[in-house]
Amino acid sequence: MAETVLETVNLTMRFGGVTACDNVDFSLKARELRCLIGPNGAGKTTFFKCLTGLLTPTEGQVIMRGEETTNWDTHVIASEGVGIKTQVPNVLDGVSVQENIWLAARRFCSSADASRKTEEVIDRLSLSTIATSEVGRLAHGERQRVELGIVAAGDPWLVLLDEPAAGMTSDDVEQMIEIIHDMTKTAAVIIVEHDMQFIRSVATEVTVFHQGRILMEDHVDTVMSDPTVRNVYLGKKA
Amino acid sequence: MTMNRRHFLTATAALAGASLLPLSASAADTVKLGSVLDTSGIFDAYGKPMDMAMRLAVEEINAAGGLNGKMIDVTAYDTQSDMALYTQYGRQLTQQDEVDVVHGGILSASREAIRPTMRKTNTLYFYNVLYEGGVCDRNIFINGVTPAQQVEALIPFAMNKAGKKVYVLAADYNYGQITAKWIQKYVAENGGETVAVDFFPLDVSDFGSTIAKIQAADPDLIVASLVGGAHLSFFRQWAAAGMNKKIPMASTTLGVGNEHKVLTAEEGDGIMVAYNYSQELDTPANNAFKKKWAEAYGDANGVHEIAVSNYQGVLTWAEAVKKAGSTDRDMVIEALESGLSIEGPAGTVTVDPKTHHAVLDVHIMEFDGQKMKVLETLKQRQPIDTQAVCDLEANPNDNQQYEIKF
Amino acid sequence: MDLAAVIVVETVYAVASLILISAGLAIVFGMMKVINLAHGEFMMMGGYATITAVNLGINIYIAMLVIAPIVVGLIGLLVERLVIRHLYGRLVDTMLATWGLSLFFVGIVTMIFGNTTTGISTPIPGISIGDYQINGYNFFIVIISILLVLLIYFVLKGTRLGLIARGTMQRSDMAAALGYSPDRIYMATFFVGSALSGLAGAVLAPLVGLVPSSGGAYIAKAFITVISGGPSVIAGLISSGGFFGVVNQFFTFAISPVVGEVALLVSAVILLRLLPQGVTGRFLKGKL
Amino acid sequence: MREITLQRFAIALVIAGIVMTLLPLMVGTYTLTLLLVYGMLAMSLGLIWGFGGILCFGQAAFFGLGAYAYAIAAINFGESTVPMIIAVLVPAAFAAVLGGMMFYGRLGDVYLGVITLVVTLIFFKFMNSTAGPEYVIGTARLGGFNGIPGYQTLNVPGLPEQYIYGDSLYYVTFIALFVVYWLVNWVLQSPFGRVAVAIRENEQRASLMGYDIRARKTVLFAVGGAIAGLAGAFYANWAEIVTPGLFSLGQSAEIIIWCIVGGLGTRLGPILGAAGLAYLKFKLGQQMLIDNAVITGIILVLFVLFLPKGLVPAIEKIWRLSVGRKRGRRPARSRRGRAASHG
Repeated sequence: MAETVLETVNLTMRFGGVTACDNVDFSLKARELRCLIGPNGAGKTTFFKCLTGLLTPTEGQVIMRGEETTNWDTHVIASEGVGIKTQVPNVLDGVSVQENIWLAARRFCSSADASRKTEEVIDRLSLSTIATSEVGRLAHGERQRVELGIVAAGDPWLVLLDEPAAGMTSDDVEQMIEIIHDMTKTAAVIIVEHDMQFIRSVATEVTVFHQGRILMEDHVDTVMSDPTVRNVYLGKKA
Repeated sequence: MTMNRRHFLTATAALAGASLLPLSASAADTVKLGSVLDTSGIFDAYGKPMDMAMRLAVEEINAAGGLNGKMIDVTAYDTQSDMALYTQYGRQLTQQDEVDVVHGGILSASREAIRPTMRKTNTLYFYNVLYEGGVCDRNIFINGVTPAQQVEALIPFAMNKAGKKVYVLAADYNYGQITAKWIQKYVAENGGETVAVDFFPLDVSDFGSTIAKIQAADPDLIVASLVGGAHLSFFRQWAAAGMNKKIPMASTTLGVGNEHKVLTAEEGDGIMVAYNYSQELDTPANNAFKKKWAEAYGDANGVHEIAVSNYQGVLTWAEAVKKAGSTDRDMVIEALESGLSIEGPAGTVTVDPKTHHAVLDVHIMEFDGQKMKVLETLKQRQPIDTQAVCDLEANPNDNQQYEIKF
Repeated sequence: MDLAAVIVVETVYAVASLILISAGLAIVFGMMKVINLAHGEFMMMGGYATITAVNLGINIYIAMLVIAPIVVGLIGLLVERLVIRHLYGRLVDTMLATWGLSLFFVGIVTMIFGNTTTGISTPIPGISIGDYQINGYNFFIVIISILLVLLIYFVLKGTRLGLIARGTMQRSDMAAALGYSPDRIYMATFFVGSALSGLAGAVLAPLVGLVPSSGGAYIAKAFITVISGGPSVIAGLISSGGFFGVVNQFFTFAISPVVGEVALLVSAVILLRLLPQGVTGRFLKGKL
Repeated sequence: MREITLQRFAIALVIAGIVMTLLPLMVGTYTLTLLLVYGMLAMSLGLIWGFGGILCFGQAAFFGLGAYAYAIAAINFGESTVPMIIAVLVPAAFAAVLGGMMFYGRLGDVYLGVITLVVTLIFFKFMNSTAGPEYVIGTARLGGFNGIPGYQTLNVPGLPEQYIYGDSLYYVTFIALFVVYWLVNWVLQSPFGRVAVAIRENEQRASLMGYDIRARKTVLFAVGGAIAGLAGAFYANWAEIVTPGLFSLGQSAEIIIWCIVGGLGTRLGPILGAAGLAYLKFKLGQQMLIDNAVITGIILVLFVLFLPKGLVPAIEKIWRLSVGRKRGRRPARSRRGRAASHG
C-alpha cells in the first residue's frame, strides 16, 4: 500500500460559538482520489480551507508528507507542490490563458522550462484555441478549465479541488473527469463536491461530512446505499 | 548659500553666452522690472496689495516720462504661495526674461529661495518686506523694518504698559525663530523675564490648549509673532475666551496684512504694534498716496505695511537708476550706496550703504476700532541689528544671513 | 486643580470636534461605502455660507444651524447626481473623483470670495473656571456634537428611514428587496452627509480664520477618524474620536500642539496596523 | 523574443534621442527638466499602482525623502555622487519598512491609502517644525518651513567643481529617465514583473500558485520608493532648495492625477500625464482669469467619469481601430480599468 501523504489529527475549527470542524481525523494515500461530500454547512469547505492554509485551525494538526503544515501560509503550502482550486473560479482575469499557466509553472522552474510546461498543459487540457485570449472574457466552463490548467502546471503531488464541476455543462464535466483521472497518475486528489451525479461518474472513495464530523468513509456505491447517509444527506432529495 | 567661485563664473559665462544680448546692453527701449509675489494662495492677503503697489509705482514713473527716457516694462509671476515656484519663476525672470531688477518675495522662505539665483545671475534684487534682519549680500536691498527698528521700540513700550513677565508666541520658521530671540533679548535688556516661548507651524489653527497654558504661566504681556491665515485663529480664540480683556498683547506681525480689519474691533482693540506705515498716518504724502491708490483701484482700504514697502522699494530703485543714468547693476548699486533717500507715503526712507537695509520712521501704534492708532513716532531709526554683523563696504563679498546669538 | 478642569474641558472639546468633523464623512462611508474626499471642502463651504449669511444680517444661529446645512446639502445633492452616482461600487474611483471635486471647490470659492482670511467672532462670551478663562464656545460645540450623535442614533434606531438605512448598510440590495429604490436612498444619504459636513464647517467657522483651502486641514483628520472607527457609524465615531482626541490633547498639553498632531497620526498608523478593519471591525461588531 | 526586444530598444533609443534634441527648441530646458522629474515621479506610482495594484496616497513621501536625503547628504559630503545614491537608498529602505509593515499586516486597500497618506502628513508636519537650531544632521540644518537651500548640486562624479546644471542637467535627467524607463520595462517583462501583475489581478490566486504576495508587494513598493527618491534627488538639483511642501497632500494628489490622466497600467502614460499636466499648470500660473485648482479639479473628475483608463489607452485604441487592425499585431493587453477599481 502507498504511503500516507496527508493527515489531519483532531482538526477543529470554531467560529465564535459555532464549531464548523469537530475533531476531524482524516488521511489520504499517495495518488488516491477522494471526494468529500455532505450537506450544506457540514464543514467540508472549512476543512478544505484549513488544509490550504486559508484558515488556521483552532486546534489539531495538518500533516503533509510527514511535515506539520498547520500554521503555514497558503503560498508556502502551495509552493510545496499542492495544487489548489477554490470554490469560485480563481483566475487572473486581466491576462491571457497562457500567462495564467506560465505564472503557475514559473513558481517551480526556470522561465524556459515554464514556457515548455505551459505548452504541454495547454495541449493536455485542449486550451490551444483560447491560449491567447484574455481569461476574463471566457465562458464559465473555460475558466474552470483554465484553473485546472493552473493547478496542473505546478506538477503537484496533492490536488485540492473545491466544487470543480459547479455550473458546467455535461460536456465540460466529462472533460473535467478525464483531466482529474489524468492527474491521479501523479497526484493524490481531494474533491469537495455536492453533485452526486459527478461523484458517481468519478466513481471513487468518499468521505461524508455531517455537522463538522466525519460520518463515514467508504466507496461511493456503499455510501450511497447506506441508510444513515441517505437520511442526513439525501433525505431531502429522495 | 555659500557661493562657489567656479560655479558662479561658469553660470555667468553660460548666461552671457545664452543671451545674445549681454545684460548691460539693454539697447531695448524699455527697462524690465521683474516681480514675484504670492497673489494667490494662503499668503495672497500680503501679495495682492504688494502687486497693486508695484504696478501703481510703475504707472506713476511711466506717466512722468519713465526712467532715463525708457518706459518700465513689468514681468510679474504669481507664485501661488508655493515656495517651489519661487525658484522656478526666479530663474525664468533672470534667464529667459532677463529683467534688469527683481522686486518680490514675501516670506523669508521665498527670499532665501530666490536670493542665490539673483546673486548668481547678477540680477539686482529688492526684498521689500518687514523681516527678521541679518541678510548680508551686496546684490540685495531690503527696505522692510527689522527687529532692532521694531522690537526694540515695541517691547519697552509694551512692558511699560503691561508688566515684566512676557510670554512669546511665534511662527515656526526662520522669521519667528529669529524674531523670538530678538524679543527675548529686548525683554531681558528691559529688566523683564520671558516665561515661555512657543512655536507654531504655519498651519496650526487650534490654540485652545495654548490659551490654557498661557493662563497657567500667568504672564503680564503676550508678544505674538504669528503669521498667516491659520494663526489668525489665535486672536479669535484668545478673544473668545475673554482673555483680551485680561492680558495685554503686542504683536510684531499683526496688521502687516491688514489683519486688524479682519478681526472685529472687540477682538483687536488694544493690541500694540510698531510699523513703518499705518493707513491712519495723517501726512500729506500718505493722503496723496491713498488718493492715488483709490483712483487706481476704487478704494484704499487694501493698503498695508508691506504694500507700502514694495511701493517705496520700486521708487528707491527708480531713483537710483535715474541717478546712475543706467540700469547696469553695478552702477545702480553704487548710486544706491551713495546714501540715496526718497520720500514715500511712510516718510523718508534712506538706504544704509553698509547693510543695504533702510533707515526709516517707526510708529508705535495700538489697534482701535479696526484702525491702527499712532501713539508715538520714532524718526529715522537705523537697522542696528544688521549693522552690528554686516558691513558690505568692508566685505563686499559677504553672503549670508546672520542670526543673533546669545 | 483648575488647570486639570481646563484640560478635561479641552479634551472633551477635542473629542467632540473630531466627532463633529467626521460625522458627515462617516454616514456617507458607512451607508454607501463612498469616501468623500471633498468632505473638507463641504465644511469650508458651510463656513462661507454662514459668514455670508451673517454678513447679510441673518442671526448667527440660524445661519449656522439651518442655512449652512441646507446650502451644503444642496451642493452635495448636485454632486451626487452629476458625479457620484455614476461611480457606485468603485471605491477608489469615487475617492479620485471627489478629490477632483475638492480641488474644484477650492478654486471656485477662491474665485468668488478671494483667497483672504475671513471669519466671524464667536457669539458666546468666555467662561471662568476658577482662575482660568475658557472659550465658552467650546461648550456649544460639545453640546452640538452630543445632540448630533443622539440624533443619528434615534434616526437609525427609531424610525422607518433608519430601518431602511440600516438594512442598506448591511446589504446594499436590501433596500431594493424592501421595495425602495437604492438610487433614492443613496441620494438622500449623500444629502444628509453633506448637510452634516456643512453644519460642522459652520459651527467651527467662528473659531478659525477661514480660507478656501481650510478644508484640507479637516479632511485628513476626518478620514483617519472614520477609517479607524470602522464600519459602525456611531460606535466607530465615538471610539476612534475618543481615542484620537485624548491622545492628541495629552501630547498637546504635555509637549506642544505639533507633537499632539504627530502623536495623533502615529497612533492612527499603529491602530490600523493592529486593527486593520478599524475599531468596530474588531470590537463592538454589529453595533450602530 | 530577444531580437525583437533589442530592435525595439534600438528604435526607442533613436526616438528618445530625437525627442531629447527637439524638445529644447520648443520649451526651455529649465522647465523641461522639471517635467522630466515629474515624469519619473509619476512612473514610480505608475509602476506600483498600475502594475502592482498598490494605490499609495503618499508617493510624495518618498519623493520628498529622496530630495531631503540628497540635500542633507550633499551638504555633509560636498560632492554629489554619494548623495545621489543615498537619495535612492533611503526612500527605498523606508518604503520597504513601511510596505512590510502594511503588507504583512494584511491591510486592505483603503487602509493602505490612509496609512500612506498619514505617513506623508507626519513628514510634512515634522519637517515644518524643524526650524530651530537643534534640528541638525551632520552640518545640515533642516530649516523647517524654509527648507534647505545652498547644498552642493550635481557634479561630474569625483569632480566637485564641475557642476552639471542648466542644459547639461536637462540631458542628464533625460538620460536618467530613459534608463529608469527601460529598467522598469525590463522588470515588467521579467518573471518578477509578471508575478506583480498576477498579484494585481488576483491576490488569492497568486498565493495559491505559491507566490509570497506580501514579500513581493514589499519589494515592488520599495522599487517604487527608490524611483520616487531618484526623482526627488533630481528635483533637489533642479530647484536648489528643498522645502516641506514636497511632502504636501497636494503633491501626492498630483501624482495620482498624472497617472489617471496618462493611463494606468501603461508604461508611457504616467510620464506623459505628468509632463502634460505639469506644463499646463505652469502655463496656467501665468494667467489670472481662472483659478488653477478649478481646471485641475475638472480634469480629474472628467477623466474618472469618462476616460477612467486614461489618455494613452484611449489613443492606442483609436490607433488600433484605424491603422493597427490591418497589421494584425497582437493587441496590446487591455486593462479594463481593473486596477483602478481594485486599487
